[in-house]
Amino acid sequence: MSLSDDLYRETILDHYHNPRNNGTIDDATAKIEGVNPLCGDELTLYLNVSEDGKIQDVKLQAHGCSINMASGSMMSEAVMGQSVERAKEIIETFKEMMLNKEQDVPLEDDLEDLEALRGVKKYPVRIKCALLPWNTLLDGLAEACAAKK
Amino acid sequence: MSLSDDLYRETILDHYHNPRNNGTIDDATAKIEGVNPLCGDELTLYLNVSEDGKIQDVKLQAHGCSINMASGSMMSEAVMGQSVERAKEIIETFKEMMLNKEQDVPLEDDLEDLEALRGVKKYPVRIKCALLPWNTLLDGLAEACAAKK
Amino acid sequence: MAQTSKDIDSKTGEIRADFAILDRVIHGKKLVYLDNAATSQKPKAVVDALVDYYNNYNANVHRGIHTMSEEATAAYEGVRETIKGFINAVDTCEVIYTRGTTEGINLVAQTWGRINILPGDEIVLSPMEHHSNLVPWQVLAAERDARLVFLKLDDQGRIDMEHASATINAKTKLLAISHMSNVLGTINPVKELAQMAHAHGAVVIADGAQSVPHMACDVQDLGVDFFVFSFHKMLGPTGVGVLWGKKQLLEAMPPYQYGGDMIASVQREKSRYNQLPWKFEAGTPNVADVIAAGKAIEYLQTLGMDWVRDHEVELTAYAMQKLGTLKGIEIYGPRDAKERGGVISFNIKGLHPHDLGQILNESGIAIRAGHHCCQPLMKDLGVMGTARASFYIYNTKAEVDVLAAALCEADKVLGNVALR
Amino acid sequence: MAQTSKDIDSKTGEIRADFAILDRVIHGKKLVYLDNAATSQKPKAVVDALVDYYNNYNANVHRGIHTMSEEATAAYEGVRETIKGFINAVDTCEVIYTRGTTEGINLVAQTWGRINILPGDEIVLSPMEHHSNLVPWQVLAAERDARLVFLKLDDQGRIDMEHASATINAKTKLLAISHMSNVLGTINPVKELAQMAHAHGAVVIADGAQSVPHMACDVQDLGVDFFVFSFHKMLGPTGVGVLWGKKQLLEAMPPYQYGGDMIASVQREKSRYNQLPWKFEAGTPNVADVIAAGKAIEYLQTLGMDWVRDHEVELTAYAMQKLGTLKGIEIYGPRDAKERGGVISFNIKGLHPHDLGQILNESGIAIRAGHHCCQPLMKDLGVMGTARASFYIYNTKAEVDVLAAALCEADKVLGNVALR
Ligand SMILES: Cc1ncc(COP(=O)(O)O)c(C=O)c1O
Ligand SMILES: Cc1ncc(COP(=O)(O)O)c(C=O)c1O
Repeated sequence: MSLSDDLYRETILDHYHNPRNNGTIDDATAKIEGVNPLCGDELTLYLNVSEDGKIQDVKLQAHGCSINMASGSMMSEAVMGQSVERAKEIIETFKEMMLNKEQDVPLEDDLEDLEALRGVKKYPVRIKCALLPWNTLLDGLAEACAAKK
Repeated sequence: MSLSDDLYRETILDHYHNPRNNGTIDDATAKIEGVNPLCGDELTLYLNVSEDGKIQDVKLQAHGCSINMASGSMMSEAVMGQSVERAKEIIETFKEMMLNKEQDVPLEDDLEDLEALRGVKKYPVRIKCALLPWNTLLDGLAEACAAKK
Repeated sequence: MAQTSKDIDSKTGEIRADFAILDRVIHGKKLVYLDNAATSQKPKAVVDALVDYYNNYNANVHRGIHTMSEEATAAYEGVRETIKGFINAVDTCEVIYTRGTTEGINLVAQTWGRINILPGDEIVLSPMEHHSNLVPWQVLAAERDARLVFLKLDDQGRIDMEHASATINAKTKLLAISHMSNVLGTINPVKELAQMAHAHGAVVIADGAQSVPHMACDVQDLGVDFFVFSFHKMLGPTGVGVLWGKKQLLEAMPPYQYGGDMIASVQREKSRYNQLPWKFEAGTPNVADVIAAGKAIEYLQTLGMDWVRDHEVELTAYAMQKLGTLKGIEIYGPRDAKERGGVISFNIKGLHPHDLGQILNESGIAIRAGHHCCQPLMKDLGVMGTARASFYIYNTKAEVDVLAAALCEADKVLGNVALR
Repeated sequence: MAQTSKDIDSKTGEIRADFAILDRVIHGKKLVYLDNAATSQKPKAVVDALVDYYNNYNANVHRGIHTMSEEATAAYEGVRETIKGFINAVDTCEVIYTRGTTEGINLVAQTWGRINILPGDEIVLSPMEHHSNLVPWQVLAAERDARLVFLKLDDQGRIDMEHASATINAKTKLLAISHMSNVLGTINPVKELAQMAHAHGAVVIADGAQSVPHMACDVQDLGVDFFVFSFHKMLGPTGVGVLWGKKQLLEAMPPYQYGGDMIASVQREKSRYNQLPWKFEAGTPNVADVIAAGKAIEYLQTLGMDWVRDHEVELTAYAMQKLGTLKGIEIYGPRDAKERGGVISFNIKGLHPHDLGQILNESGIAIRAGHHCCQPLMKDLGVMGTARASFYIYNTKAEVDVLAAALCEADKVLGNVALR
């Protein structure tokens, strides 16, 4: 396996060069900043969560490496329109895929697109880059739910 | 050369077991404490210096190793009755003998007794033990002279 | 758990082969190293780990993306796991690397202490504390207008527990206590004392500098809040040690030093700090020595801390008996080897410890002489200093015999009469 | 002093033979180590010194009377002489051993700083300071109600001296300035700045972490009051560094850490402290690493710091020229290699430094990517981070060629267009 097979696959480069859901939301239910203290990558995540707990919109403004940007872009696609509960499951699954040292955690069919990021697991330093958007989303969901109450 | 030739010569052991000028002076011109911070050796030195700058009496109360005790005892004999000026010269000579790394510093004839301590120079850790009384005396002379003014 | 003396001696033989320095010759005599309480010798595995690191994967840690930096980081952080297991910590984030015991105690005094010690508070100490577990508290007490209060020892250098239970009270804010004395050898009942302190809401720091190298230590069982030790006394390199603390306490403490690696983000005017354990590890750490320290623990784990302890109890009992027969000797601390570590402090009437140390050195024997960084205890014992022989895994009964013989010789050299 | 490139290359060949790690193979490629500003590699002499110490004379220092303790003490204290000569200190007692640059700065901030910085005082810094020479002053300023004031840089990352002479004024109590930037490579005019500061009675601390390894540094000529550096960046082991300070200032400062070795005498309630330099060295020091650090200096002295500097100027000029031809590249800092150290920070349009670092690693090239512990500077430069290649005595022009070729490759891997 080469670096291009693991890390810099075409799907990742596509998301890196053309990040989906890039931008801001004016009246966001939640707006959260994420930082990777070691490399300085930054990310602002905007969320619109409806009364009945659906992610109606998610936007990202990210300054990071290819893995970080692609991960955020793919994440936005994966959770768009999902319920908060389902989004949390997806986050959980993704983190498991990245962090489980014992075994390869399979992805459900509807999360297939995230498969492209599996290769990151082999590069411990980069796992943090891939996780930053997801951890930020987790914070964002908590804030959005708190705001609703 | 063996340890007994260098450090534990008969003269030294004699001064160690029977320290000269051991005791206190009630109305001392100066009373000075000396400590060796690394080994904890302690010493109190009493001085009587006359108006015209003669060391009329010197007494020591010491708790230390053989080198420390013997050095103090020999010192007291060497400076007893001497002028402050001459005492300072003797201190200087003795310190030179102990500390000069380049050459062997000879002793004047009247200081011959101190020859027994020359072997200490070979044992860097013990040099401090030998010097403690002499450095304390130096402080004592300064104090005595200040007191006179 | 009990071995015959034969077992122990054959194992010790194997161990000695791992320590190149033990072949050293001093004044024509084979080195007998009995200064282990000051610092231990290092096995081949530890020295090799340093060489391996510097020759194969030396790199700065944490911030690097290249292979060697990843390897160095993994090894450096991996040792936290090893330490966690060795002292039974709850979480690796509780394991803070320091320069040694002294730095660990200063860190706690200057962060936790400055915030938590208030005017009128009492800090309870034992009279046998090493200067490292005394002077930082003196300075803190003076700064915060608090008071130092001392426990009492019995005639065998053991803490008077009745007096302790009266002394540790509602005013006590901190108990700072050595787990094992580097002079008396006393193993203090830290667990019981910690219970007393906790009953009054006080915090407990135990100085494990002498215990961790020589016996199994379990921070959860001991029930302390902070625990500190140095690797150089336990087969590891100089310059590295551990502060273990309860997560909750560590989290509430401000950082100790500021700079690279301990920050989350920095702006010109202010900064946010990193999470545990890195919050307390500013600057490029002592990577090589931490990695080698991990090998030291593994070496001890292979022997088993029970074996280490058994070996030393046996050696200590033998030495106390053997030295005890010398005329004019006074040995300090508990008489029962089971109540103490392998540290024997003594004085011989008429022989100053310095002279003893010097003369033993002439026979290749390395002991320590002086106050052992415990001046107040020396004062309590009414001595200027003591001679101290201290054992470790590679010492043998034969070496104890060499020591005893050399002590008789010393008496002769110094023209003393005590041993005649 | 000027050598031909041939001379330099043949000498570099000899030097490389002393560094076993340079034979390492990464992903099938020979290691090209260009992360020297983070930490340098270590020559055989340094690693051997560690092995020699642990296998032949490992012992605790200062308080021992036995042969090995005397030997260890002599070697440990002897390195102070070596350092004194290397930086032209006035007295060995001004040479304080620390864990590294970060600890040195924290020591000054927490002892000198806490006493001397008063409400309303100004601490002047450059905008290129490493977090280690920024965050301690932020914390001190907050504690003492003082203010941080920043110098200005021109478009080549050099300090604007006109602005400096207005900014350093009667309110200035401290100037804290790096001698050489670990990002821009800029060599700051410390001597001139120190004169400005002293004219207003301020004290000057210079961060020599990047300068001392790479050029002759003379503390008396620089005219600073405190100077700090780390041995791991200059062929020495991890875990040891130096704080040099003017005797008079050091003497007036309270101790930093308290414990063994830094005391003159201890009683239960109070203590007297030892003289310089030991007043600042509490606890068992990092003996082995200090001794090995001495060998690192000797290695540099044998090469001659002028040779080191010439070698790096030549390499840097070559690299700046070579990399400068890549499309879309931006190189930060002074354009003239004579005004800078061998540190080249750069960005390539469309390529994130992390990705660059990762891809270069695939070719065996170790560079660093990120903020280099200079987040405020990154903000000033308007970037999230940079890629950074940094050179030392063993690097060659051939390695620069490998770097340049790999950068073009990276561009391809990442589907970028900048270099096409
Ligand atoms: C300019 C500068 N200052 C300070 C430091 C901190 O040095 P250390 O991490 O060795 O304490 C470094 C290196 O990391 C540096 O490059
Ligand atoms: C009981 C005790 N506490 C503390 C220390 C200090 O340890 P270090 O000098 O490694 O900081 C020592 C050893 O010197 C010790 O024996």
